[in-house]
Amino acid sequence: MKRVLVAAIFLVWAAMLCTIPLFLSFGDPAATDMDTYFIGRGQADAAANNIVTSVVFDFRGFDTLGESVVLFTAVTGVALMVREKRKGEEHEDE
Amino acid sequence: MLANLPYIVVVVLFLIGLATIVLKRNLIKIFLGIVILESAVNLFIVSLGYREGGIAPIYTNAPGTLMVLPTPQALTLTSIVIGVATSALLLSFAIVIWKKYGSIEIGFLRRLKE
Amino acid sequence: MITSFIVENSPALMVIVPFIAAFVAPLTGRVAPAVRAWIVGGAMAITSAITLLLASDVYAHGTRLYVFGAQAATQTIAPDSGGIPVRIMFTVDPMSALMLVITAVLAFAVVLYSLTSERDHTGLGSYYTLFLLMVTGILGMVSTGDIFNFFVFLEILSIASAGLIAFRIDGGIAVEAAIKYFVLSTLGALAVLIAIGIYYGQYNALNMALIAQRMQYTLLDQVALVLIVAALAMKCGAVPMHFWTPDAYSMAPSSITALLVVASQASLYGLFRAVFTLYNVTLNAACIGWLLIVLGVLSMVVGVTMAIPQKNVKRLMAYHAISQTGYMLLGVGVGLAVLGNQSFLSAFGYVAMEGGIFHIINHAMYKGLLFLTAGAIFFRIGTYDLNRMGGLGHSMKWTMVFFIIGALAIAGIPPFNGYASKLMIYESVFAFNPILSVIAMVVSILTLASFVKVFHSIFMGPVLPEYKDVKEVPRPMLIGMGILALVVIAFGLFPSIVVDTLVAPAAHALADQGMYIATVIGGGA
Amino acid sequence: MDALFTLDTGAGFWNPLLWVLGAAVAGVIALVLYSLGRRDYKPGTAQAEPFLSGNPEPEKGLVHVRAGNLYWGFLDAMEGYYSSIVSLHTGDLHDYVLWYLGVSALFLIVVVIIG
Repeated sequence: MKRVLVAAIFLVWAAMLCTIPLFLSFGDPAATDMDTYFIGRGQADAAANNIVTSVVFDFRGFDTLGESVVLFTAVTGVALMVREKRKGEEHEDE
Repeated sequence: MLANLPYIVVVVLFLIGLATIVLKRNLIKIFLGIVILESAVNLFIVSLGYREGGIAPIYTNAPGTLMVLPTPQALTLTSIVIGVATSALLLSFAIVIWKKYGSIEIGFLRRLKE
Repeated sequence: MITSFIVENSPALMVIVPFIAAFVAPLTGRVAPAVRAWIVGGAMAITSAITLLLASDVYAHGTRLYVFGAQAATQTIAPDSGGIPVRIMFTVDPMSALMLVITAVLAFAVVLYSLTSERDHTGLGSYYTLFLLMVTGILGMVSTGDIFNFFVFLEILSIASAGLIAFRIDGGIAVEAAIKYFVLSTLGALAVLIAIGIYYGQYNALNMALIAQRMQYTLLDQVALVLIVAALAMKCGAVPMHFWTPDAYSMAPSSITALLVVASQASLYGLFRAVFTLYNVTLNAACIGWLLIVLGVLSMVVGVTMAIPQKNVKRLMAYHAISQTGYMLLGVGVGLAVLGNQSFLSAFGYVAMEGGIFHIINHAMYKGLLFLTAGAIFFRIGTYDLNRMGGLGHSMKWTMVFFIIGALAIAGIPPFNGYASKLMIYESVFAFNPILSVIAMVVSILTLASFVKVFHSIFMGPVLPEYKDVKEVPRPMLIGMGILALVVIAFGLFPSIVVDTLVAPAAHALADQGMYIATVIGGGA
Repeated sequence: MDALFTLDTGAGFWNPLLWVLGAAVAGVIALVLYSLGRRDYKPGTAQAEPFLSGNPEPEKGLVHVRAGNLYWGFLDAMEGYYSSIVSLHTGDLHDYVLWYLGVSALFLIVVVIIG
């Protein structure tokens, strides 16, 4: 019973994801106006020949800040997991 | 349809990732399933930006031609780093579970229920 | 001069201040823990002040836009971009401002509380860092107007929350809860990312207003809608996907649990934002509205019935959090179901949405208060097991008073704030479908019954011999709880003021997609 | 009272201050009734001790009704519902993920079919 359900779930998910190759065409984006702006203005506004650089560090620089925050958060989380604990600090509830 | 091969690969990778999460009973393998999912999504985003015959969006001395879209590449950079952070934290959880439970089978992670 | 600078840049400052403090906190902890406590508390106070300042500004002067990296912070559209916003921007409309107010008040109360409640633990530097980053994540999530930026903040929030849920480690059981939470929330975040990719691939836009303007509601958009709605409903703990909630809520330190409530509300905000702002009338409002209503009713009923037999006090409260989330989904779902029908909307739709949104703010306050009282009890007696508690009312009088306030508010007893928002939901939903309203009332009664049980088993009865030396918790914890209790009482006594000034603008801003688009694309209010 | 304090809920209204006033009046009446009570009760004497048919009073810890015993009747009456709903909460990560995937799949079916 459970296996049938799992298979059904996977079928629906496969169908859901298959809309992507069916309706989006690779190599021919439907609209390009934002990126046209980036390509046109990247050199002048962000002083970078590499447009990806200008997008990462200028137009969407705030995302890059967020990305480094994510990294910092994860490092802190890892540090929390491997810390030395005081004796008797842990307890077993339930 | 077949011209959309990258997107089909995305679908296949995504389903493989989901199947790994749902069917495997080893924590590390489940986490690897999440990594596969992340790669699928990254591949999806980066292939959104491809334009037929486009070159990398870098200005050189060569005569200008069509460039691929730069934004998806920037987004992918961000999401790759987020993926790395996610897997790092997940693996550190696995370390603790191994230390405390002596096993990383998912069947042992059932002390919280009802 | 300095005030105008702060008001002008408040959207950026409210994210940057806790972020810088998060970097500084572990370093100063090496010098002296007291310095760290002052820095963390001070940073949180400043953040709350900036947030409240921003919110009051938004309520007075309308939606605030803040564009990162543009020549002027209000220049949403570059002059030569052909009318599209290309940079990341914060769009703080009254709905976002409401969430900002909730986060500011609760986070400030919680930080006061946790400065004392967690003082005996190791790893406090990392604890405060993650705490501040979690606040950053919530603040960013509710104020961003860029959908990829929303994903980034969602990830900051879920990584920080996962680290904090596992904070106590506790023989591995807290880590187990964290794994469950984190695997699910990563899955949800990836689903959101796929949806973002779909929007980008179709409309070449990442700005929410631009996506909303170009929305066609094709099959791909339906898929994206399903991915976003399911993922965010899972993250806010709606019922068939609520399983992580009791695990994570019960295993996190209590102060974090109070903040996790707001984090769930932020996911709920994301859900409403996606449905109302990205899609609005283009989607089949009745269909999605009924989906939310069904989720809401299931959450209410299953949440409250699962709460009754629980033995762990925080697990019990976590199930109640699920049940209360159901009220919000019900209220806003009814508003969504009649969206596009102006006569229904003004007859009861807006009131239902106001009720749902008012319930968000009320729930954050009283549920935060309840989790903090649970933490206070744990701080003194070291267990969450209801079967081992009893007679604490003799020694922990203030905690008992705060618990009573929270419990009466969550059960919807007048004159506390829970009653006001539930009344709005009952009456407006009754006009939509009487059965739903009756279910909501029955759930409220069961909530009261369940809290009577908790109150009896924790505070009533004779002083138990094992707890005869128990003292009241230290004053900072009481102040933290007191702030929330005061808010609960004030909102209960003056609900009309809150509804008129805070909630009604938020509900109208949420429902009015045209206004949102015009504000962003039109180049600022 | 002032319209400022009255919450309009569409079909009705709610004024907490009136309610508090009513509660205060009810409290005063209760206090009056209370003060009419017996005056020969003296705390601290044998009068205040519990009388359990002459049996000695049990220990304090045993008197308290613990949480697990409350609502036993309700839980017993709802046995069928609880046995099915509790068994859904397996605590298995796979089930958690599958519920999420399954509900998304259900959403997709509903959204695509209805529109």
